[in-house]
Amino acid sequence: MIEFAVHTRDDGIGVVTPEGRLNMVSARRLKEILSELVSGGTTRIVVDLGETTFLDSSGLGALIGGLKSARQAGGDLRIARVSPAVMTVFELTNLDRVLRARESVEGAFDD
Amino acid sequence: MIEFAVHTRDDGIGVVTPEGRLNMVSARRLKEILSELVSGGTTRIVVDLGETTFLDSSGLGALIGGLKSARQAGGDLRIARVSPAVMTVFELTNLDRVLRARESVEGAFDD
Amino acid sequence: MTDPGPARVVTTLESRLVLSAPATPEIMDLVHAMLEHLWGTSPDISDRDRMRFEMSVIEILGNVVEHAYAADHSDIPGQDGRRFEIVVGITEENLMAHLGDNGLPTELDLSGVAMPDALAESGRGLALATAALDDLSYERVDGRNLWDLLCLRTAD
Amino acid sequence: MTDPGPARVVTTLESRLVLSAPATPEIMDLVHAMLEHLWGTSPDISDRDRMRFEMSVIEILGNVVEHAYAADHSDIPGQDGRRFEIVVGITEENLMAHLGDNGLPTELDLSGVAMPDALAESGRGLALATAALDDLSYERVDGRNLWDLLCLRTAD
Ligand SMILES: Nc1ncnc2c1ncn2[C@@H]1O[C@H](COP(=O)(O)OP(=O)(O)O)[C@@H](O)[C@H]1O
Ligand SMILES: Nc1ncnc2c1ncn2[C@@H]1O[C@H](COP(=O)(O)OP(=O)(O)O)[C@@H](O)[C@H]1O
Repeated sequence: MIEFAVHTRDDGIGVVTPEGRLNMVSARRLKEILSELVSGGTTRIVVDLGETTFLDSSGLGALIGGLKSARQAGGDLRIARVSPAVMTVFELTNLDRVLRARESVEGAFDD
Repeated sequence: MIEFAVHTRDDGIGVVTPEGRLNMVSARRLKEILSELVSGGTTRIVVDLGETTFLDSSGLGALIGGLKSARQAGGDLRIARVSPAVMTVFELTNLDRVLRARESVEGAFDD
Repeated sequence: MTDPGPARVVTTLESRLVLSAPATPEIMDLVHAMLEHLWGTSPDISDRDRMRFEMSVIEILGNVVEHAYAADHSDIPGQDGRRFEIVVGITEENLMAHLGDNGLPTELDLSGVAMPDALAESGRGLALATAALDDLSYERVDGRNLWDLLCLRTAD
Repeated sequence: MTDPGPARVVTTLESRLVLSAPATPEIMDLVHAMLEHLWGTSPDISDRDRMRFEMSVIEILGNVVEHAYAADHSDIPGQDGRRFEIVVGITEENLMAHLGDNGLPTELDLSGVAMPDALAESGRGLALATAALDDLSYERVDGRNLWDLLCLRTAD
């Protein structure tokens, strides 16, 4: 069971908040949401993982897919508010370097 | 998994809202909540079943227990906002006559 | 004691869900989750059918947890613990469940189950399940209690 | 192919949970619910241990659902459908899972699993599970694929 909260901020940055578990079933929906944002012109995206209780390789794949298409369109994808448990999954795959976790959604594009 | 929202209105009526499933485990907690309300002087109680997705005989037992102690203390217990599925359980036990379902929480003590 | 009920066929259904677990009150939530998965696979089942089936499953399983082990000593180390198995499944016509537990045999007469007084606070479980189900059977086989529950699906 | 792993002992644990069900993507949520019940019975397990175990179980089961039936014909009427069984359990020292499925055998070499490129969008599942687990074993027995997963519990 998962819900996705999606909104675009005044500064044009899209914020996607997966609430629940990012697994095989929900990763497909995340992939769609991210590619719709990018093709709709929102190329700077923050994925707020603060409400994400579980992550697996399909969730990682959806994030990497979104990162690539955002960058191809001249933007970027960043992740924020990653819990220690979810961080474990990024560390095990060495993706903590490609997708560096930011503390807050607000400041995710500050650097 | 269940949560109980409990509050006492300005007119002294207590409103208990079980959010989720009323089964063996959660009925014990409902029983406690109802008897604490009555012993604390709140003898008119509405149980708002609008957020209750499941009910079994232990849930019915907790409601009947609350009804009896409320009446003994000079008050009453009423149920409101019962879904058709939950209503089935009252009908099967003929308790729809002892605990008549009211449409709204606000009007549950109007008659 | 009766013969296996018509719902026993659920144990051979290709789409069945089977859970085997310790018989504790806390396991109820997992059985609810199992039924929720089942409703997801057949979204056309009426709310009323879901409720009478789910309530009956929970009543019968609740009785197993509360009563079937009351006087036994199966928690002595080295003996098999208190476990149950539940099989649930749906066909075009039926909702079916089969429960097995390793508790004590019961002498319950299911045909004599009556609804207690309106103001009784317990004793309504079996009456509720027999009123809600289209068939409920119990038998004792090889040291296990076996319960079979059947709801014929109705239009909403 | 390897021998049964040290986690196989989970199938004899008195407190084990066992689920048998059709191998569909939707069943994942029920396996998550099963693990949630398990965490409720042992609240002292660290978040990190829970995550690496749950993620590995879901990866291995996800592979069964996605890959183990790719080329077979078990959905021909009359043949046994695509089903799996999962057993999970906890001891003072270990988190353990055992998975069995009736899919096709695989020639995977678990010792040769490597993490793909950083920008790859798939192919990370087995690498992630082998990195997260303390033991992962696979064997083919009597027409079934058997997977055994072990996490040694660590302090938080
Ligand atoms: N599985 C069982 N094993 C042994 N006794 C049982 C079982 N189920 C029911 N009973 C007996 O039947 C009685 C009535 O059960 P029930 O109608 O469910 O109400 P309650 O559980 O509230 O007492 C129980 O109190 C118990 O003595
Ligand atoms: N249970 C399985 N049965 C058959 N093939 C498998 C199984 N698990 C994995 N594989 C094969 O190994 C490959 C790598 O799996 P994995 O690392 O989980 O990544 P992904 O599933 O994203 O491809 C799969 O693409 C598949 O070809």
